[in-house]
Amino acid sequence: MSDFFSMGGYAAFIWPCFGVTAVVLVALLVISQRRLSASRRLLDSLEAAEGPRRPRRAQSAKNGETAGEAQA
Amino acid sequence: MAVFSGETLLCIRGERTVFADLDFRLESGGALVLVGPNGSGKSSLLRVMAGLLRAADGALSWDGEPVADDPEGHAGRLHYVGHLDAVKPVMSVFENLVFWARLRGGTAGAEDRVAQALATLGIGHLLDVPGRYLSAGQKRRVNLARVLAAPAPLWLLDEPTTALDRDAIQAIEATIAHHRQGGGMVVISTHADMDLPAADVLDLARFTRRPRSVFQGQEDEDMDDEDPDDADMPAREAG
Amino acid sequence: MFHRFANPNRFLRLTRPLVPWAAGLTIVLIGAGLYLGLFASPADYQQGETVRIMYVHVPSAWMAMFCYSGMAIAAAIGMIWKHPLADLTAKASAPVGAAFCFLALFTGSLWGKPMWGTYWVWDARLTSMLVLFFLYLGYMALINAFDDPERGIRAASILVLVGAINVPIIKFSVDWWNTLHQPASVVKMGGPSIDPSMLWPLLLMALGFTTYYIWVILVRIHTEILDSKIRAIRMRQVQG
Amino acid sequence: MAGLLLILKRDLSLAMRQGVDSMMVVMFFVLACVLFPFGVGPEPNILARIAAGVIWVAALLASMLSMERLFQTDYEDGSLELLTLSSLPLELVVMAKVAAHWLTTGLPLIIATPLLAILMNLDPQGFWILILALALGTPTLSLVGAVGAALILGSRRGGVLLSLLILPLYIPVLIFGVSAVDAAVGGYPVQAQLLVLGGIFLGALPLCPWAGGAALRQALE
Repeated sequence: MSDFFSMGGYAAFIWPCFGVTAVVLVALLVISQRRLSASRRLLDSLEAAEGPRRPRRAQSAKNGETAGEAQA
Repeated sequence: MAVFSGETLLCIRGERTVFADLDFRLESGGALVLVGPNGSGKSSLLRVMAGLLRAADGALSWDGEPVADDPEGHAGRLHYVGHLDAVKPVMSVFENLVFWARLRGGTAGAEDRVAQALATLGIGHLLDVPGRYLSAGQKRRVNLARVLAAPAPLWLLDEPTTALDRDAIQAIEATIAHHRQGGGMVVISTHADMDLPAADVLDLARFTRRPRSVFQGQEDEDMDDEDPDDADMPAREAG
Repeated sequence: MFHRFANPNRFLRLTRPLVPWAAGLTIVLIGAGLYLGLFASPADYQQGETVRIMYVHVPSAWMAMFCYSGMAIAAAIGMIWKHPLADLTAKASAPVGAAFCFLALFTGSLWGKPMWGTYWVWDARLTSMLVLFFLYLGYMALINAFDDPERGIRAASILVLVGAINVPIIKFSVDWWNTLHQPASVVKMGGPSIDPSMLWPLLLMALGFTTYYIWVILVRIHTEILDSKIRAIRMRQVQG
Repeated sequence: MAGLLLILKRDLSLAMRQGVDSMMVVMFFVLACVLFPFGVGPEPNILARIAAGVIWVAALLASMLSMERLFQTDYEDGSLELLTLSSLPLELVVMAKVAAHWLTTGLPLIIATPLLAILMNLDPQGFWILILALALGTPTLSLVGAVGAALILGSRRGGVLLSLLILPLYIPVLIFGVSAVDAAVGGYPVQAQLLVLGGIFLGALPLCPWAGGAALRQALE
């Protein structure tokens, strides 16, 4: 086992490579994921605050209008 | 008889729909006055008409020909006066104007045209004054003199009367009237009351839309959440 | 016009289920790649154990170039067809590409120490990678330098296209410059006669990095879409 | 074409009136080179060895420093809008401004180069090739820089951002420019390097005004 970790004497070069790669990739992922969660929370709270002012009405009528606009 | 028109214009700035479904039509000798609250898109519409800003949808046409087919030709038949006066501080009024007059109206007779334009607007005495000594109102008049110094059928004037006194406004009214008599057209946005006989008025507040994301709508639905009932909401200035 | 309003909510709905798949595949592929690379593959007869660095270095370098080409293509699509999703793809790819580029440089220099006896050699490949890293940094700096996010994306799209035209020229000139200055003996990384026992972990790692890239850009694109909606609500708030 | 010359003449006369800009660029160029003997020591052979590289790097930085202002003043006072509406293709407007920039900064740099070649103890064999390489390379620097200058209009941090954007793109010009001089000093043929420099210039000549025009258009929207 210690043979494995010493990597034929090159442990000081090989393990940092794998370690830093893992740290960078995981960090980027975690940062991205946290930004997503933060944005989702903010959006949810903003939509909740805005909700009463913007009742969703007549969905079908709006749907027709959208179709016309999208083809324009 | 030239016709300048726009159909179903849609303008999106900074992810915000400034106006939508806007139509206008302007004929030789006509004037179109843009009104509406701050940020309703008066400046944006003028910039769309000038070709500085591309409409997200809809088309402009000149005599039935789409403007988008020949943007440089369109630029050649219009004058745009924006919020900035493009006066170089180190050049004299004359040098400033002669450059634009030559660029737009050809080299021949450019000096005379400039002198005449300055006289028309009552600033002939500023001819050799460097731009940095001019007041805001004088710079504005120099900018308007630029329009006079090279003839073009379409004038797009964005609040041309700011920083101007009553006399100067009257001088501009007179030049606009003269321009229209010669078959020119004017689109003008203004806060001050200007005397423009037989002008059409376009109220931009009618075309504003509620701000919404380019990715509008809720995640669980697949449709536009445009709210027509909110069309009368004043919109924010996009800058 | 059609694209302007082509509803990315469909995109959200279609791609959200992909995220767990991308995540699962990433873990499986990288796990298998690591197992094969660290345990099940032999040491190189010339380079010894250090050859294992290749399993992160080479896929990182591939991904760094892949991301930049992807950004250039996405930027072109965004400019020509005004498709907001293409713009967001370019924007979301930049940090991932920059991270891979950094990793390629870092592992390359750690690989260089036992091979060349020094951490940095102005080898053509490493130098090109360094320039690419600067291109990434410039892109990210430009996209964040404007108050209006749309403005940043438009400017950065032009930059990435100019950069993409320049990359081959830079590559060519760096290669020329490198042969001129005769560097330390260049270690052939990989090579055509690579043993299958090394090829497999390499491929698995490369695939794992690709699914990782898909995973992260999906998360980032979803964030951008939500942020755009937040900005719209903020503007409505300002209007009162 | 007449419009292009008009803009060129106007920019040149503006540069003449303001005057200081060109002078400052040349002074920066000279100063940056003069720092090197203090940094690496005054041994003539060391200086001769690095002369071409130092002069090229300093020229590159000097050209870049002056780049930021290329469109900035016209953007701020509204002239740029009017120039895009002048019925002249925007690409030609960019071309005219680049030409004016090169005449007011690139050319003075080349004129100042002999002085630096002496100070840096450059081998006389490389002298004319250095001038020639600069004459072929600095227009490319102005062209590429113009794209960057158009991209940063209206951004929060102009100057530093500009250097980050365009310095990596300057690398090919630097490599071939220095390599030409080194080859000449070593007595090798320099044709290949000069041809590549010329080729890069010919490639940049249509591409950069086009990209710069696109950048200006989006900056004004």
